[in-house]
Amino acid sequence: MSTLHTVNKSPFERSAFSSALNHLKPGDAVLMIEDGVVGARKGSAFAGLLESAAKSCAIYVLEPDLAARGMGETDVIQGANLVDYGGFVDLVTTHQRTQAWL
Amino acid sequence: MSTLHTVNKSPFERSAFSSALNHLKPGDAVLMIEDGVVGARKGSAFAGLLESAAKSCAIYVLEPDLAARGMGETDVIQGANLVDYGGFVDLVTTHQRTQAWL
Amino acid sequence: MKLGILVNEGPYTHQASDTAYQFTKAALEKGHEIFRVFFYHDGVNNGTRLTVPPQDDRNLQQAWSELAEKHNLDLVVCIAAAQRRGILDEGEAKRHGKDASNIAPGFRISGLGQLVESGIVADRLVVFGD
Amino acid sequence: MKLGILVNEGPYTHQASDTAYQFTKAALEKGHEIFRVFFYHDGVNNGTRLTVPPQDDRNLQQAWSELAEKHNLDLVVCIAAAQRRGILDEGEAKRHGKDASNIAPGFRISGLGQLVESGIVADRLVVFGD
Amino acid sequence: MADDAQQQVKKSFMYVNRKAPYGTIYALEALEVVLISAAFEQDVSLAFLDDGVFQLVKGQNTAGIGMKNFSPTFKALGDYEIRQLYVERESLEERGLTSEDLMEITWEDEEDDYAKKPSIRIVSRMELTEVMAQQDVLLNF
Amino acid sequence: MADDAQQQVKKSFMYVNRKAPYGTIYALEALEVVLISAAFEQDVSLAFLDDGVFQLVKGQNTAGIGMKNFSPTFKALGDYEIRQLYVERESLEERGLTSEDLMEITWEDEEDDYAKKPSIRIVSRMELTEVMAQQDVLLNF
Repeated sequence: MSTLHTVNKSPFERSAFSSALNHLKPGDAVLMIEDGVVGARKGSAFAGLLESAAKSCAIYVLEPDLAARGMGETDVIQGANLVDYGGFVDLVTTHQRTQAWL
Repeated sequence: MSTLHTVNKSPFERSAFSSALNHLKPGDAVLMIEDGVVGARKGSAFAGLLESAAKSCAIYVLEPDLAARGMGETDVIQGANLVDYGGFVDLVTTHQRTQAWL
Repeated sequence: MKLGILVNEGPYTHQASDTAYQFTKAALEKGHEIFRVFFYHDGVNNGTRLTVPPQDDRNLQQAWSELAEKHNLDLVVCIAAAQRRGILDEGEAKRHGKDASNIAPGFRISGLGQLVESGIVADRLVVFGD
Repeated sequence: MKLGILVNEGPYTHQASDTAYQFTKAALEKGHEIFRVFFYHDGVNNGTRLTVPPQDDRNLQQAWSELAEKHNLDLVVCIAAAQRRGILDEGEAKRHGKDASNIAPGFRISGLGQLVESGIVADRLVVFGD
Repeated sequence: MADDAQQQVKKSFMYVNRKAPYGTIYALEALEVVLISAAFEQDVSLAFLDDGVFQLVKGQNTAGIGMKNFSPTFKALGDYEIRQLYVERESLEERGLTSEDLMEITWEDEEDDYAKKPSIRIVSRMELTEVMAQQDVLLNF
Repeated sequence: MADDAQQQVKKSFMYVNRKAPYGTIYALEALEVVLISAAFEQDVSLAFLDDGVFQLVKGQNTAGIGMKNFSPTFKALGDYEIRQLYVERESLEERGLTSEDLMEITWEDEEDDYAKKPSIRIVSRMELTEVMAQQDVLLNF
């Protein structure tokens, strides 16, 4: 009965990402897409918050969006899983509902 | 030679407002318009930052936008001055340049 | 599975329409059914046939129209949102005394009820926006 | 004083066009000269004559067109931004083989140089956007 | 098709409002969806968090900005049988707001001699998280 | 008119980039203005702060999202005599970035035997504030 939360905004620019993290339940999943992928970067001022969320929730990053912004697997926090658009579809179908934090 | 900084985003939603405050010089002016006016509300988590900026810079709020959001003079931090669209025009012409923190 | 898609932003300015398109294509490739793609807010601007993107750029309207034709997709533009933003089909143009229409092939204009219906009928509703 | 205005968002979705309009009107009332109003990004969508806003709502395109006529304003829509978003005048429509145009009265389509020129010629450039 | 859908399922829809009114159209166009959804006999609720709480502030006066004041529509939601407006307490507090600053929004309880009952429930972030996790469909605006 | 304008005044223009690339079009369309402005013989500089610093990250590959990679255009700015790209250090640090993560952008100094010189200057927030306060025209994207 868990929820997939999609986040498409940079946590450095908007509050949407933090708000999503504040409304997670253990077992939920977070998928970063579009500008949201910059929040996955390790060593940033936001990384700590995301790493704590990763303890009880699964964290995913849309790889095509990450690559567009010049980043790859080695640039993101530990525990974040890269997926492609097909993986995005699978996350939608395997979770009960999707909440888009626009 | 001072600058008028316009801010049209809520400081609770976007980083633009904080970024504007981080790039002020003493004697500059800040004008809150559109959703930016919610940042003028007293007693908020942001009010302290704005009150410190008010020590060296003039703070203005576009009154028609404030009224639209159900607020008035008594709802905003001390030291904030209300202006109408004509006052907005005067602020533009009496400052050397305008920077819109979009 | 049966999926509903909601696109809330126009083409080019925000990535929402691109991501929704890539998602929809991937879902079809995986054998899922797309119940409907609903365009709301500025999303209605995806449905104008008058765009002329640069030659080295993607043509989002055309991409949606082609995907719709290939997979028999139902692309619905919200009528209220479309009127505010100047997206009209021929009937709407006539009804409002306008001298031109601009809706693109494969898109149809209908009411917000079609979005609510997507939420009811589809197994999942996926939202793309700003 | 001579003022340049830049509008970066379309009508209704963001307040930018409303605020720019109110600002422009107030500046004219104070006797300032408006060198040009330039529409960029989604701002080009202010220049379509096909909008049909609800009867109890303001009509932003019409407000701009009327203000332009009354004060002889130069309303310029960026050509590159307009092509991406489907805003065309008759000449552009013909040139690109499109069967309709949608530019509103009082708006003209031109290049980005007109924005840079605003910055050079006007005493102040005031920007409205998202 | 719409009739079929109505007969088949009753789902819970939550409309999640996170943006201030007037600066963008999302609040108004969200409300338009909410009103339409009432016709489909689903279980409809609204959440107001982050800057969305400003949508419910009383005394909105849009005369000066030339836009329509749509806040009275919230008061009519009860007539559409939409009676569950969740407002997040933490979002209010961060913005220097209290429940006193919000419009009074009520619904008439037919089964209790048409007594007016409040539609707004101030809930904690944790409570709101629980309510959201029980929905079939979540639409964020 | 454009010719008149050029002859009359030489102004300093700063294009202030605060948004990440691709998620919105602002970065790309800002660059289009910058390129046009080069023809007007004004004093042009660019600032990158907040998420704008992501525009300069090297190795951008947009094949997977179906959009055009416009980052190589930044490398061509030197040919348009645009040689002043200010990048805010604090913005880099907050995002876990260093100057090593950015593209190499250079211009050729004719007066120094066409030596390639760096166009990017990493500056502190305070330095950037000073540079912005000296501009005639500031355009934020």
